[in-house]
This record gives sequence, structure tokens and C-alpha cells, in this order.
Amino acid sequence: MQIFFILAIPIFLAAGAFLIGKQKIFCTLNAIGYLAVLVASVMLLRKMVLSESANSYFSFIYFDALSAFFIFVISVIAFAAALYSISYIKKDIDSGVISERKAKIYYILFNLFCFSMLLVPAVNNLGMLWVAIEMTTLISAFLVGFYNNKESIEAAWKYIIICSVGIIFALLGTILFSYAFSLLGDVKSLNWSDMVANAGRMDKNILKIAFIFILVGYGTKAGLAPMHTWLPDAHSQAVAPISALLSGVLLKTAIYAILRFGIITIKGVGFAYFGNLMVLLGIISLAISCGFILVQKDLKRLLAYHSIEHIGIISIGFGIGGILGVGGALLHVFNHAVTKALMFFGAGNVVNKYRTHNMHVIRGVIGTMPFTGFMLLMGAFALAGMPPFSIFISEILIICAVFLKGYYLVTFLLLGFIAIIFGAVVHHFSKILFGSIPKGMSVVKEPLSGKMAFLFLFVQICALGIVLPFIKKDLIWMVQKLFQG
Amino acid sequence: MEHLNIDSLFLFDPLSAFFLCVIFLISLPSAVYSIGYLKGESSGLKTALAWFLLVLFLISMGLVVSVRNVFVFLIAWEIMSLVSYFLVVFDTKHEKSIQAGTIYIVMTHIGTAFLIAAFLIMFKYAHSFNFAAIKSACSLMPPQTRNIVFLFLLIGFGTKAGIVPLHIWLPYAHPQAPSHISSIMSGVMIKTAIYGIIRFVIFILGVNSSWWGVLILMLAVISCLVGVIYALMEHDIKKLLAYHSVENIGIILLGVGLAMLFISMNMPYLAVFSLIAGLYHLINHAIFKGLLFLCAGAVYKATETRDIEKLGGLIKKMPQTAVYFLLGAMAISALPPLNGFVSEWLTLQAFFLGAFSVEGGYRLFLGLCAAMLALTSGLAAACFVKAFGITFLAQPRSRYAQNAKEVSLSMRAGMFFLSFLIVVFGLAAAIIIKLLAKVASAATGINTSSMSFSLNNFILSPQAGKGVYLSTPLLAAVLATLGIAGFAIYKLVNREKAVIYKTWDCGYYKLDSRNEYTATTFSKPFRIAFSFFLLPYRKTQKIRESFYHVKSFAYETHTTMVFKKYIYEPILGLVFRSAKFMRKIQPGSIHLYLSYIFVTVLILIIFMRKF
Amino acid sequence: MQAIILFGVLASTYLMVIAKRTPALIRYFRYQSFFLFLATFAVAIEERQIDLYIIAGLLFVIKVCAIPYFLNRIIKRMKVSEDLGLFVNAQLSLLCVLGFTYLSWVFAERILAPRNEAQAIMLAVAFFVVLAGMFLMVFRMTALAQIIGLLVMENGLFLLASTVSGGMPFFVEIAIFFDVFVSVIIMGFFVYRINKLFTHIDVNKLSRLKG
Amino acid sequence: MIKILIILLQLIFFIAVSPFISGVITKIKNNARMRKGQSVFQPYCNLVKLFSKGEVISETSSWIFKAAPFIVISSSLGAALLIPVFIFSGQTYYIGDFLALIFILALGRFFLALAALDTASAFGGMGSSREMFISSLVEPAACLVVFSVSLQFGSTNIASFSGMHPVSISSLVASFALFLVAIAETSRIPVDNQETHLELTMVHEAMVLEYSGKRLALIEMSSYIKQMIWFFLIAQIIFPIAVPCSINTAQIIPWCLWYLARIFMIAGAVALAEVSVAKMRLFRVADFLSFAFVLAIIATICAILGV
Repeated sequence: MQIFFILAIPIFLAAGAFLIGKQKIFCTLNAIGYLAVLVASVMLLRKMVLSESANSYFSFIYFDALSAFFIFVISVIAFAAALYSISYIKKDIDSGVISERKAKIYYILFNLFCFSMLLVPAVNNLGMLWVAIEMTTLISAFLVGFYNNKESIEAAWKYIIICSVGIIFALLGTILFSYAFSLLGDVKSLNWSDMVANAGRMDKNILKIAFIFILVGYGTKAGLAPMHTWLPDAHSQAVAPISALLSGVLLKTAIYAILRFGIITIKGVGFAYFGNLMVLLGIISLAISCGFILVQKDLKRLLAYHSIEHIGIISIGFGIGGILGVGGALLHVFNHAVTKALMFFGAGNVVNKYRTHNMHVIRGVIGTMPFTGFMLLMGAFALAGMPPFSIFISEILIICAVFLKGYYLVTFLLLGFIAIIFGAVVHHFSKILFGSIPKGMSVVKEPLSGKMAFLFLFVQICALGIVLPFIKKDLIWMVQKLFQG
Repeated sequence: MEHLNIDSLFLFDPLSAFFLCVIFLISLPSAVYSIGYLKGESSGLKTALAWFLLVLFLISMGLVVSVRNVFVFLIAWEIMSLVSYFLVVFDTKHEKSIQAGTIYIVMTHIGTAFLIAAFLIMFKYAHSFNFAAIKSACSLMPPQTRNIVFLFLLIGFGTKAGIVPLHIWLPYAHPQAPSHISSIMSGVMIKTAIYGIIRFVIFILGVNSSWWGVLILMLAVISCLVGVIYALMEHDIKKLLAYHSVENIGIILLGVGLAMLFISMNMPYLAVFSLIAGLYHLINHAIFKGLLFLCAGAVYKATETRDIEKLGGLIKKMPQTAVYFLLGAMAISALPPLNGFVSEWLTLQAFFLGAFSVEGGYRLFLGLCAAMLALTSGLAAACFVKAFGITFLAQPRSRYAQNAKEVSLSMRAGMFFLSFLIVVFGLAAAIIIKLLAKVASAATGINTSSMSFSLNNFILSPQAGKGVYLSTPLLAAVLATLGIAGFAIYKLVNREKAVIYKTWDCGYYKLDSRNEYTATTFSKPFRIAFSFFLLPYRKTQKIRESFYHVKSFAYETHTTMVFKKYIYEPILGLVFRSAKFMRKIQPGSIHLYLSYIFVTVLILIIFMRKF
Repeated sequence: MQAIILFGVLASTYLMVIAKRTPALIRYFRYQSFFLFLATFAVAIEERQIDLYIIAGLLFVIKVCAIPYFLNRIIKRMKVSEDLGLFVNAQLSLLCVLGFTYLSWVFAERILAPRNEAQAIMLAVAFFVVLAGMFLMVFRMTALAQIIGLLVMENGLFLLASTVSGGMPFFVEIAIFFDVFVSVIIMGFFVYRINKLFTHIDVNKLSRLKG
Repeated sequence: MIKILIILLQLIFFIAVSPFISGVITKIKNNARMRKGQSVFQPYCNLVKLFSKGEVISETSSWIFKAAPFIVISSSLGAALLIPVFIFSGQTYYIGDFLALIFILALGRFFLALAALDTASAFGGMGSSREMFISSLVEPAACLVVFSVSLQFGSTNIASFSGMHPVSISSLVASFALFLVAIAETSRIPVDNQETHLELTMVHEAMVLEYSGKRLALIEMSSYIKQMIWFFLIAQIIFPIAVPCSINTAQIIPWCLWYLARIFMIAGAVALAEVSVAKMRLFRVADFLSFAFVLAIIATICAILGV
């Protein structure tokens, strides 16, 4: 039942944003709304994990533990973003970057965006899945081009075009799936549940082709190299909370879609095919992101490339499979979402303060904004996979899985790339965070709501990092539940 | 992967206990010292932060040496590195400390990557992260795999320990931290790497091929020499000490490597004995290096410079610190009857006694290693004559040194405690060695109850029957009596008191600090003798008033950092060049991007059958 | 009947590829959509399903009338130069596209085991249209050309869907139509913006963000 | 009680004899140079003179400068105690072995070098720098000699260098290596020259330049003792003979004579070496000592081969 609740709230909020004039009132309302969503999603997750069964309502909405998990991730980040938007948008209005009206539009779009993302895991019909994901693109395109200057418009254009093309391929794949399904001569249907039910009997070749199209198509949206090209542009130009949503969860929804089809493919043509493709693309993503991170100048682009790296790791995790691999990957989905959101909020504050993305100019953030600086420092290490932060755990799980599977070369590459990226991150962030404060910079005190958002995420990063090693059993058990789908 | 619960998390065998004891023996005085050191150094908040980090650092190190689960070990290990990184960059204003921190954390993380690889291999065989399980599984490992694991572990821990050529971070990181932290880092933290080697290679993996020991011995010898030679060239006092850490890690590893060699040759007595020597030097180095860093910190606190060329004459300004530093210097250059002497003597004896038992080729090898160790201690002595002489003796070379003051009580207390330990560990050798025997037996699994290393509580006698004895208390007594006797005779015959007059100046009218010997000139003979390795080069430039008249010459001489220049910089360059090249694939043209997608689809479809 | 329609689709696609100016492109796109409409309509008449009629109607309304009209208005409004910058000239493009035709034929016949000759041909054409759309997107410079390329691909998919599995489920079909329509409008909006900021719609010149 | 007596006796013996040795060396050198030369007892006179003189101490110096001579003398006497003179003088035998001896001598050198730096004169610095340079290069050769010798005699305990077995090649080579080491350690030509005060060549003399009077006497004394120790070691390695184990004159007297005879032989050799070669540049010393090191390696190899 919670599912409708979850889906309804964003719609109402969007309407609210349209009706309510006063920003001050609405922004808090917004945050509260997403808190409600979060609570609901937690309840949902509990229900799904504890009860085996996968619910479905009149064959349109279908969800099991897996979708519940993704809904949970989305709502966590959405809540954080809503919280952070309060201070961020306010600052923008005060500094006259955007008008009241623009802010209103922002909130409407924000809610629609969240709605479309929350819709993705909930639908059963693969066609609708496609539509939902396309919707996310169309809505977020406005948010990418929000500031309406040359860069942001260019970014938005690239984003919308490349993603649409990718999505078209995904649609092609979907059609081929339905074709393979229709060859069985049963009822024509695009429902995932039906397809999984008799995936075993489908034509292998067509499934293979179809999956390639799906992989490339949704892979474009997920930012797997070499289809990742839109990602750094969009992430670096979007409004900070939106960047967090984009790299935190938008990519993950695409991954979710790939998984859904992947499950059918696995049932149809066996695991190896799916696995190899995922691992291959994952490694390529790692390699490419590694290179770009090393020589990056733009703070937000740096973070964007990080998302590519982590998506790569995630896809490797899923590609390896098994309890360790899948568990690690799912954990990584969550950890990366949280950490990356934190980093983007931090970067947002820094960019606001220093009025530039260029990391050669930014110095001494710790001095000017102690809180943000500290959070960025912690976040950077978390992102680079340092204990006691959560990403370390999931990375280790994935590496373990890869190694135990006997992919020694992949293990080697994984370790190597992660080490190099670690070096690059520490290098960049130690330079922008420490050092002497540039002239004309004063220490600013930061609004409470912003701090709240940071703390909300940071607590999760640490807590998971510290708690996880001690609850592996329960974790494994949970993963099994999740992957019953 | 088994469920971790707390009770199966910790283990306290003598080895862990020993290392815990080392950690807290050094950290306690350092903590006391830091009270005075941090005063007036920075704001209250920052001081609190420093304390917090210090505590966290100690806890993490304690965890590292006392957990029994590889996974938790790894986490503790990384936390240790992270905290120490924060301590290195503690002084965030300086570009240098940030750069140092970066080099440090990157190097140590690369090491960790190798550790992870090694642990993964172990895990593959044991299907458990528990030490005991892995230990039992390692015996089933095929020899090739064992060798790989060994090499990975060696690289991983070697990076932390600062074995040449992985020592690159050490001289950058240690000096940049606050002094009490450098003393802990250099005294204790790098020892955790030795713990790792002993725990994982000797205890868990088990040594069964003799080339492991030989490899470690070679690396150790190289580390000794390289460390001490660079130290001789160094004039930043804390950097100098950091290089000496490289050297001493080498000496410790000589003991450990010898132990591994003898284990693989199945000579229990010698194995235990040389491990004892290694462990003894380990704790000794922890003590005197800790002390020396504290003294260096005191000097820095008093004079605001670490460049010994600017110092001098401090023995009159800060007499107590001078005495402590002198004790530390004597200990580190292995002068009797202090602790450094004992452990180096033991190490040498380990070589000599070993030579009786091994066969032909190994004998010569051991002999040469021993000779190199002797050379190292000689050079170390020279280096500390320089360090102490230039810093504390003669006349002050700058105003920094002129208006120096003796440091606060808490700092002196910290230094005093450590210098007291130096003497104790020198004189009570015969007792301590009994305790170390237990540790060694725990590490190697050899029963030492039947072995004797000392005649009684005063006289060491390794390998009974060889008639080799050393008794530091006796030696100390003899030297003291002779010295005092000499002084007494001197007093007897001495009637008129000595004339105090200025140093003989060959008739030159004003002899001042500019005529003194400097550290650079002091180390010049060494620079020339080892020029094949140091590759010294000099820059001279004329400072002209006009075209015709040269006002003065600027002259500076440098030595080439061989490893940095010929190993690290090329690798880094390669990585960056390839990254820059890769950058070209994203020129910003949307059409190109679209074609990527297109091409990917085509390629994947064409090679579909391959997957 | 079917053969004629397919031929029409093919022909209009070729025309698009050799088109040099935007209005021409739009016109040919209109033709292509019209043939598609015919195809669906024919199927609808055979199967006598109400939703097929509706889909055909939508197809006509949106793709044959609305979108081309909208695009033409954009051109008129913005008064930008009408030629689509060609990376490869018309003749070469035509050659490439012929190559694509063969490729898609091979693809359709070899890999997706079609039931019969007719279906094989339809598959081939559908794939060909998709490829052609891709080609337009990659090798034409202006933003509008890219929009149209996207639409062409979408058309191809529609054809494919209707051939392989007799079209998607009704709701999905509607949703997709709606989606396409919205996306075209949004893209149009962005084309406006680009023209306002850069005073041209040559997206090849949009390369401030790189690396 | 008797043990203590013996120890004292031994110390006195060293103090009494050692100056005489360098007197002898000077005499031989002079004669070899066709000069009459000073009497062999000149060193005694020097010592007495120095002891009766007052002293001047540099104002820049600290307690290190004042304390150093006592530490130096105690270190060389302490080292002397490790040498069996009359008999195995019980306890001294437990103090340490050959290695310990090397380290004990290092103690004295360390403080002398510091004292030299303490006076803030360029000479002192030069001296200590050179001294530490030479001594640190000496270490490996000395250590390796000890190694080869201990391989032969089965122990590093000096008292056990009393080979019943005949002279071997290895011990000959080893003793030659040790001879070179001794030349470097006792600051003789070609490494150093005790006779000049030319700053280009000074090493040991430069170090003690600021000392005068009684302290200088102590330092001179200790360097005599050091020299005697080295000579004894060389002698014991070339002509290993058993040290008497019980106190009876019948054994001790011939042993003492033989003992001195050997030492004077070595002294003669040193003297001849000094007159027959020229002083070498400081940076050639490295080659000189590396030659000693190579010899030590050869000795070790011979010892391993058992020849």
C-alpha cells in the first residue's frame, strides 16, 4: 500500500509548488514531504525483505525486494536533496542568480523528477519502464539547463540528445524482447513477470541481441563508458542538489532497468553472457574514468567521472554475480549514492563561495568553510574507498567476489585503477581543501538545513562502514532475499 | 566469510603483547611531551583536535597488532594510515606538508592494495578471515602461490616500513608531522609493518624456502646503507632522523630475515636468537628514535628552525635537551654500554654464529652482510657526530640559535623518561633477552625452554660453548671506574686551574661562527666517497655589481635523489601522459559522442558470439 | 499493398539522406510518417481492432501533421540558415545508406529468425530506417537535423514493433506517442535557447565542455 | 682479590709499555732515514712534560670538551682489559669479545670527534670530519677480519685466539688486512701523519689541536694504548699461542717475553712501512681501506675453504 503513498506525495508536492507562492513555507513543506516518503519506503523495504512475496497491483505496478531497495535509495537521496535545496535555492535567490518564479519552477521540476524516478522501479510493464526513464531525461534536462547560460544549455542539449538516442536503442531492445516473447505464440505482453516466467523457452540469439541493445541503451543513461559522454557535462552544469540526484540515483535507475532485463537474459541464455558483458563495460568505464580523474581541473566534473568509476564497479559486481558480487554491488549502489550526494552538496557550497569550478583556483576550503571543508575531506576519503567508510566495505566485497570467481586479471585491474584514482582524489582534494585562504575570503557560517543534509548523509556513510563488518550474515541473508527476483 | 563477533576478534599472544608494550612505552612520554609542545602552537580547538587524533592513532595501532581477523586488521591498518595522514597534514598552511601527506597516503595505499591481494589469495584457500584458519590453510598452499603471497606481503608491508626503494614517502612525511607525532610514527608506526611481516610471513605463512630470507637480508642491507648515506647528506634535522629510520628498519630486518633463513634451514636455536636480536633492536630503535625526534622537536620549538646549519652552541642554551640528544645519538650509533650497542652486537653475533652452521656460499654472504652492518654503524656514528656537533656544540650560527631557551618541564619529562629507558635497556640486556625469547618462540612456534642466551642476569652468552660473552653492566662499571680514576689522578696532579682563552685563530683577528665547520663541509668526504651513488652536482653563479666587477659568488651543491628520479618520476610521467592522451577522446563534439554509441552497438553485435 | 508501403518508406528515407536543406528534410519525414500511417491503417483494417485505429489516428495527427508543422514554425521563427551542414556530401551519404540497407537485410535474415519472407523484408526495412536515423544524427550538423534523426529512428522502431509483435500493448503505445511528442517540444524549446545564446543552431560548434 | 690485582697489573703493564712502543717506532724510522733520532724514551718525557704543564681551554667549548679525554682514556683502557696479557684474567673475559672491543674503541673516538667540533675552530671540524670518515670506512674491513678469524678459532672471544693449529693462509691474509686497518686506526703514514701539523694532512692531530697540558697527555696516552692493542691483535692472529691459564712464573715469563717480541716485530713492520711509502690524499684513503676490505674477503674465503 505504501507504494501509492510514495508515488502520490511527489505529485501533490509538485501541485503544491505550483500553487503555494511563498518559497519559505514551501521548501520546508517539501522536505517534510520527502521525509514521509523516506519513512514509507523504509516500511516498504522492511515488508518486502521480511515477506517473500512480490506484490503487484492490476499488472501495472509490480515490485519485489529489489525494487523496494531502489525505491529506498531514491527516497533517501531525494530527502537529502530536498533538505539541501532549502538553503541552496535561498542563497541563489538572495544573491539574485535566480528569481522567485524560477525557484517555483525549480520545485515543480524537482518533484516531477523525483516522481519519475520513483516510478521506474515500481512499474511492471517494460514499455512503461522505458517511458518512465525517458521522462526522467526530459524533466531533468530542464534542471540541467536551469541556469540558462551557454555551458548549461550546451550540456542540456547533449544530455537530452545522447540520452534519447540511447533510450531509443533501449526501446529497440525492449521490442526485440517482446518479439522473442511473441515467438512463443502466447499472449502478447510486455509484463516483466510474464517474461521471466517463461524466459527459458525464448530464442537465445534474439535474447542476446536484445540484451546488447538494452545494455547499450540503458547503459548510456547509466553512464557506462564509452556511452558516458553526456554525464560529466550534465553533472557539472546542473543545480547542485540535482547533480546529487543525477549521479546519486538517476544512474542507478538505469542500472535497475538493466538488471530487470538482465534477469530475463540470465534465465534465458545463462549467466556467463550477461556477466561477461557487464564486466567488460565495467572495466572500460573504470579505465576511462581513471584517466579523466587524473588530469581533471573542474571540481564537479571530477565528481562526475567518479560516478562513472563507481558505476563501473557496480556493473562489475553484478557481472560477477553470486552472493558476494551482487551483495557488494547493491551495497555499492547505496553507498555511492549517499557519498556522492554528500560530495555534490559540498561542491555546491564551494562553487557558490568561490564562484568557480576550477580546482587550481580553489584553496583553503577548510579555512573558509570549516564544516563543508571537513565534510568534503571525509567524503573524499570515503569516495576513494578508505575505511571506516562504507564504500570500502562494498568495494572489498566486490573485489573478493571477482577474485574468488577466478578473474585474476580483472582483480588486478580493479585494484590498480582504484589505487590510481585514490591517489588522484587525495591529490586534488588535499590541494583545494588545505592551503592558505585566498585574499578577500571570509569565514562564512552555514545554514542549519544544509548542515542537516550533510550530517544525515555522513551518519549513514560512517554507520554503514562501521556496522557492516559485524552484520555480514544478516546482510547476506538480505541480499538473498533481494535477489530472489 | 564468517560472522565476526567480538570474542573471536582479539588475540594477545606474546607477540601482540610485545608490540602493544612497544606502542605504549613510546606513546606515553610523547603524549606527555605534547602538552608542552602544543602550547602556544595553535588554537585551543586545534590542540583538542591534535589530542583526539593522537588517541585515535594509538587505538588504531593497538588494534593492528592485536586483532586476529584479517578483515579487521585491514580496516585498522587503513584507519591507522588515514589518521597518520591527518597528522602529517596537521599544519595545513604549508604546501610542503600537504604534498608530503599526499605522497605518504598514496604510497601507503598502493602498499595496501598489495596487502589486499595477498589476503585475497589467503582467503581463497582458507575461506575464512581468521588467522588460525588461514594458518592451517597456508600449509596446503602450492609453493608458487606461497611465493607470490610472500612477495605481495613484502611489498605491502615494506611500503609502510620504508624498505628501499619503497622508502620514498618516509623522509617527506615524518618531518612534517608535529614532533611528538613524528616520534610515534617513526618509533612505532613503521614497526607495525615489521609486526605484519613477522605475523603474516613467519607466523601464518610459514617460511619454507630459503630465498625469502636471503631476499629480505639483501633488501635490509640496501636499506641500511641507503638510509644512512642519505642521512649523512641531510641538514634538516628531522629529515636526517627520518632517513635513520630507514637505516634502522634495515637493521631490524637483518635480524628478521636471518631468522627466516634459519627457519627455512631448520636451525631453531639460531632462528630464535636472530629474531630476538631483531626484536631487541626494534624496541631499542623505538626508544632512541622516539627520544631523538622529541629532542629535535624541542630544538625546533626553541629555535623555530630545523636546518642545523643555522644552529650551534645550543648545549649552553638548553643543557638538558643536549644531554638527552647526546644519549640518543650514542645509542643510535651503537656505543657501549647503551641499548643500541647491545642489539647491534646481538645482530652481529647472530651472523657470526650462523656462519658456523651454514654451508660455504652462505658463510661468505653472512660475512658480507655483517661487514655492511658494521659499515652502517660506522657511518651512523659519523652522522651523529655531525648532527650533535653542529647543532649543539661550538658557537651559534644564527640569531635563531642565539636566543634559544630551555623547553618546558613536560617536554623535558618526556625526553627524560625515554633516555632513562635507553640506559635501562642497555644494562638490563640479560633480563630483557629472556622475555624476548618468549616472544620469539610465540612468533616462530619453536619451544625455547631448553635454550639459554645468557649466563646469569648480567652476562649474555649466546650459543653456550662458543665462549662468547657480553656483559654491559660489567662494561659500564669498568668504563666508569677507569674514567673516574683518570679524573681523580688528573685532579691530584692538577694544581693551577686551567686558563680560559679564545680558540687559537692562527693570528686571524676575529674568529666567529662563520669560521666554523658546517654540516655540508663535515659530510663532504662522504659525499665524494659515495659520489657514484649520490651523483652530487653544484650550481655556482656570479652576482655582479657591474659587468667588470663580480660582487660575490653564490654556490650550492645538491645530491640527486636517485630513486625519485629514476624510478618514481618516470612511472608518474607515463601515467599522466597516457591520461592526457585519453583526454582527447572527449573533444566536446556531440556527433562524435553519438557515433561512439553507434560503434559500440556494432562492435558488441559483431563479437556477440565471443561472450 | 504492403510492398508499396515499404517501398515508400524506403524511398522517403533515401530522400532524407540526400536532402540538403531542412524544409526538405521535414517534408520527407512527413512522407515517411505518412507511409507508416498507411501501414498501420492497413493492419487496422485487416484486424478490425479499435485501438489500432486509434493508434493510426494518433500517428497521423502527431507525426504527419503536428510535429512537421511545429518544426517548420521553429525554422520560420528563428530565421536561421536553412541548410543542414553535411559532414559527408549527398552522394557519399547515399552510398553509405545503401550499405546499411544490405547490412540490415543480413541482420534481419540471419539473426532474428523471421517467420516468413515478408516479415524478413519488413524487419530489414525497419532496421534500415533506424540506421538511417542514426546516420542523420551523426552526420548532420544542425540541431533540427538531430531532432528529425531521432524521430526517424523512432519511426523505424514503430515499424519494427508493428511487424514483430503486432505493435506494443495499447497503453504503452499511447505513452510512447505522448512521450515522443513531449520530447520534440522540449527539444524545440532548447533549440530556441541555443539559437538565442549562440545565434546559430550548429550543434557541432557546441564544444565548450570537453575533457 | 687476586683477580683484581691481576687486572690492575695488566692496566699498569699497558700504561708502562705502550709509550715505549711508539718510541721504538720513531727510533726505527729515524734510523731508517739515516738520522740519529730521539731516544726511545722520548714519549715518556713528553707525557711527563705535558702532565706538569698547565692547560688552556677554549672559551667557546662546553663540558664535552672537558670530559672527552677521560672518556677516551677509559675507553682505550677498557679495551685493553679485553686483551689477555698474563693469564685469562677471569672477569675481564666476561666483559666482551673482539666485536665489543671495536665498539668500545668507537666510544672514545666519538667523544674525541665531538670535542674537536666543540672548540668552534675550523681545524677541529676538519679533523673530526676526516677521522669519522676514515674510521667508518675501517669498520667493514675490521668486522670481516674478525669474522674470518672467528671462523678459524670458532669464537669471537679474543682469549680463544690461541690456535693449537698451525698458521694458515687465511690468518696471514687476515692479519695483513688487520695491519692496514691498524695503520689507519693508529694514524700512521700513508693514512695520517703524526709528525706534521700541516692542515692539508692533519687528521688526528687536527682533532686534538686545541688540547694542551694534562688533557692532551691523557689523549696521547690513550692513543699509545690503542696502538698497542691493535699490534697485539695482529700478533695474536699471525702467531697464535696459548695464553697461560694458571699463575706460575715458569709459564708467565717466557710468555711475556714472546708477547713483547711479537709486538715489537709488528712495530718494526709499521715503522718500515711508514718510511717506505708516501702519505696519500684523503680521498685515496677510501681506496686504501677498500683494499683492506678485499683482503679481508679473501681471508674469509680462505677460512671457508679451510686453508
